[in-house]
Amino acid sequence: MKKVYPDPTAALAGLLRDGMTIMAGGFGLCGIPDELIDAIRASGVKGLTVISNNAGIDGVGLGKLLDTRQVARMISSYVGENKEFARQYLGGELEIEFNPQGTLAERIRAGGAGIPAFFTKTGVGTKVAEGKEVREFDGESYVMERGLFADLAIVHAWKGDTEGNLVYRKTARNFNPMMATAAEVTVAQVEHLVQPGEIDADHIHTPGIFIGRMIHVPAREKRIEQRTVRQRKQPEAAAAGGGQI
Amino acid sequence: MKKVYPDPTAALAGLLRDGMTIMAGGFGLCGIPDELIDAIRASGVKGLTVISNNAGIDGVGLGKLLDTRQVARMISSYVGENKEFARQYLGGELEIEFNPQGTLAERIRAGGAGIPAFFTKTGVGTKVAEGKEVREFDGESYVMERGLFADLAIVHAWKGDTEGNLVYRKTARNFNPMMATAAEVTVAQVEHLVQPGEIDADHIHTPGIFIGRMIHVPAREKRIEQRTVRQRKQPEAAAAGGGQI
Amino acid sequence: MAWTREQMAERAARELEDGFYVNLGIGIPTLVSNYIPEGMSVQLQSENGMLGMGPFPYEGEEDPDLINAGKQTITALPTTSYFSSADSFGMIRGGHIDLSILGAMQVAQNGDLANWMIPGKMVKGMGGAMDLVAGVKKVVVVMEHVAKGKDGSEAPKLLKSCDLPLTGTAVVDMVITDLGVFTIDKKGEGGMTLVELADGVTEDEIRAKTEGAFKVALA
Amino acid sequence: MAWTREQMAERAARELEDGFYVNLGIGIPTLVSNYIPEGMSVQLQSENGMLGMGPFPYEGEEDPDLINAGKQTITALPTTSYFSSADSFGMIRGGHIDLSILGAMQVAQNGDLANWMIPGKMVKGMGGAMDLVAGVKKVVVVMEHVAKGKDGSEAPKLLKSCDLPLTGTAVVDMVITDLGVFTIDKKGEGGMTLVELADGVTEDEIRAKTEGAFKVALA
Repeated sequence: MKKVYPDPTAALAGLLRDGMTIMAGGFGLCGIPDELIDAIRASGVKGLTVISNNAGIDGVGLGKLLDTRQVARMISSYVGENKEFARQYLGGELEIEFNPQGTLAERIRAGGAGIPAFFTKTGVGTKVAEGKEVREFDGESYVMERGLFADLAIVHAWKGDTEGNLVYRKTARNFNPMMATAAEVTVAQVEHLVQPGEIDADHIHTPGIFIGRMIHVPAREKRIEQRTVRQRKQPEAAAAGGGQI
Repeated sequence: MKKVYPDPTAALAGLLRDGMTIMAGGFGLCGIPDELIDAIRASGVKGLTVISNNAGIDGVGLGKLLDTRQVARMISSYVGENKEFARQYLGGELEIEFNPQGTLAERIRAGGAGIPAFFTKTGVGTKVAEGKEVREFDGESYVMERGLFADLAIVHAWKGDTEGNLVYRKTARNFNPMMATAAEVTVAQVEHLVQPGEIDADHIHTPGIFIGRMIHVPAREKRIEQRTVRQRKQPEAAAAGGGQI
Repeated sequence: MAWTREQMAERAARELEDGFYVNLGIGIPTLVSNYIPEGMSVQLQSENGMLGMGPFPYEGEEDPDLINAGKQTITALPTTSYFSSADSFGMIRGGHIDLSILGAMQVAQNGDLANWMIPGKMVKGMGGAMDLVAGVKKVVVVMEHVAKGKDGSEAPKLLKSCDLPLTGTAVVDMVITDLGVFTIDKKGEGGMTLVELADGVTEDEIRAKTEGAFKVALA
Repeated sequence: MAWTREQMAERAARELEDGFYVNLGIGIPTLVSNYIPEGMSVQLQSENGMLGMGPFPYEGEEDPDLINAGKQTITALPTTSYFSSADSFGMIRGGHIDLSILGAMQVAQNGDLANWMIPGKMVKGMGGAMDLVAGVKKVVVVMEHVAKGKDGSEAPKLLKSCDLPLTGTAVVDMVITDLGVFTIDKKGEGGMTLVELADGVTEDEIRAKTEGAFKVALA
């Protein structure tokens, strides 16, 4: 039972078909499975439904699949930084379903955990709840949301052993762990490939059971979307920030 | 904002009252917050509803609160190894609500994550589903289960920093991480107390936000419920086992 | 000659496939791990939060923090990972475990399973059994063909319908007893089929000891 | 004189308490972290999966794997923990975050909030805003009191009811504008109350620039 494939194209062989649903990990450009996205682009598969928190930026990440019009529909929470996305969306070439970020994360987690539906406060009384069941529990209103399960998930991890046990690094974890659980087949790209036993079993974020195939992608330069720094002379400026408005 | 208390009694001061609901981590005798259980016993608080996968064994773990009749009701999945439990239950002194183990785990996780209810396949068509809503999704039947939230959760961790960031060890993790999220106040006992920064931020299982108070419990002998071993001369006997029947 | 416990476990092990993730119940199912074919990668899951379960520890090397779902001390392997009970049952409920092998009190011809309580007796609880049978891709029951009473009487355990409280409805794919092997078309209308006889066991003997209806399709 | 952005942030910082876990939106809310009182322990949450957010990195020390929810490079602290998006929003939805400070396009007198889309304009998505306002214990909006049009016109943002699509219903506890501070009894019938005036701002000026009904209870 070999999970490690020599390259992204080999790892995706036989898994791609037009009209399929693909989950892609990452938040912005952080923790995105970019080598696997490249291979999907090269495959020419089209009419895809892509579930991913964001849509990349022009020419980077999922932006690459938008450029080639391989995506028919996105399920995302925020797509702010992509001009090609806006063009296709406004032109009616691309459908988008916006989910609140936490609802999206929970829908994916539910799909992977055999939960077909759950209730959440998020979005009650807003466009998000339109057409969905709203129910009261203990005097508060909640909207019912459905689990999400894809044909294929592609994820990026920092380290992985050949059994498929994965460790993510810092905020590059984001959507990757849930997506790994919520697809017929999950393909992982790992920056560091090690042997079983080299990762402390208490530190594993994604157990190997969820990983069907994997590739080793030795470090290449990662893109930064918003490079914010402080000057050494200045007093420390704080750096809080939120995705909402 | 000091989270570290000098001893279990101090850590529980002001948190205990008759008739309250307490979640207690652990599976069997593995990863149980025994020092905190001792302090609850010493407090004399009674009429408790206790949510815990098991009920300890006679005189150990939650068994100590059964001996003193402080528990009025248990929500558990399996209580096989406790004679005093059986006596009180058959005598009508103790109520028990059995939950399938996975449903119990998910109800606690839901309670901590603001999910008031979810659907699961587990228990459909059995006693567990009686009186509950059963609904079809995509041709399969699911039963609706409610989230659980307690007044107090007590958990056991291997290591914790003074900010309350926790790491569990091996299968002593079990129910502890979800319970830490699903109570008004969570009190943790940790075997190793360290300073912030001494635990790799990628290895933290429970972020400090969930921990209201904590105590340091330097290692003492842990009880083993079923000591199973192999002989050195023999070929390796395998050791699979399941809690069901 | 009916099969021994070891032979039943050996037969159950033939349901394993390379790369499988498997949950084994206590009793005979536990013995299945002794018959994993050489060179086949099979990872055992323990529902209390572990994947990649190793053998029992050598005496003196027991770790109280490392137990299986039967609360027995065990060991880890290089492939081992640990996780919470919520994640463990997410794995189970989400259909990620390939095979569950477990014991039963009764199985009905439609795949209903009863193995957690006997009315009037002290109820210990269902533990993870209901989650396992509802969530795991393939469920194999290994059990004695009949229940033997103290008075020597024999009661069939393969029934038209279970009279004990159910653990799950239409969940069993295969039943391995000391007398033979049955498959159950739990999702369809195909019912139960006898597919193998233990050495020296006749179809007639099985028919006499089985209440549930079954077809015969011996290999 | 109306308050400056910095003064609004400083006022918002007075809602912080020792031991608070706080989520700050982008824009003015981000500035609040500059006004955390010395000696007060406040941990900042970033909804993409981090608790204990530090300042921006020094030039050359940016880490592409370490960003905040605004996708800006940031740093960690000794208290930092990382987690998945599901765990992050479990934390938010489950009511574990004490305070969320965020911007808004419109707020209604009952606490309704609109800050994610303008019909007819390109919709970028709500990101985590709906989850934050629904889940966080206390929601403080920091915004300009009126929206200024390109033609110099001014439209009130504190309304009887929002006309933009909502982010959440009855979710706002407090609104800090450049002109003053309002509290909102979002769970009850108490409505909106003006509780502070910015230096040199009069009740009349606020009344002229506010559509929503409010009581006055200046300290």
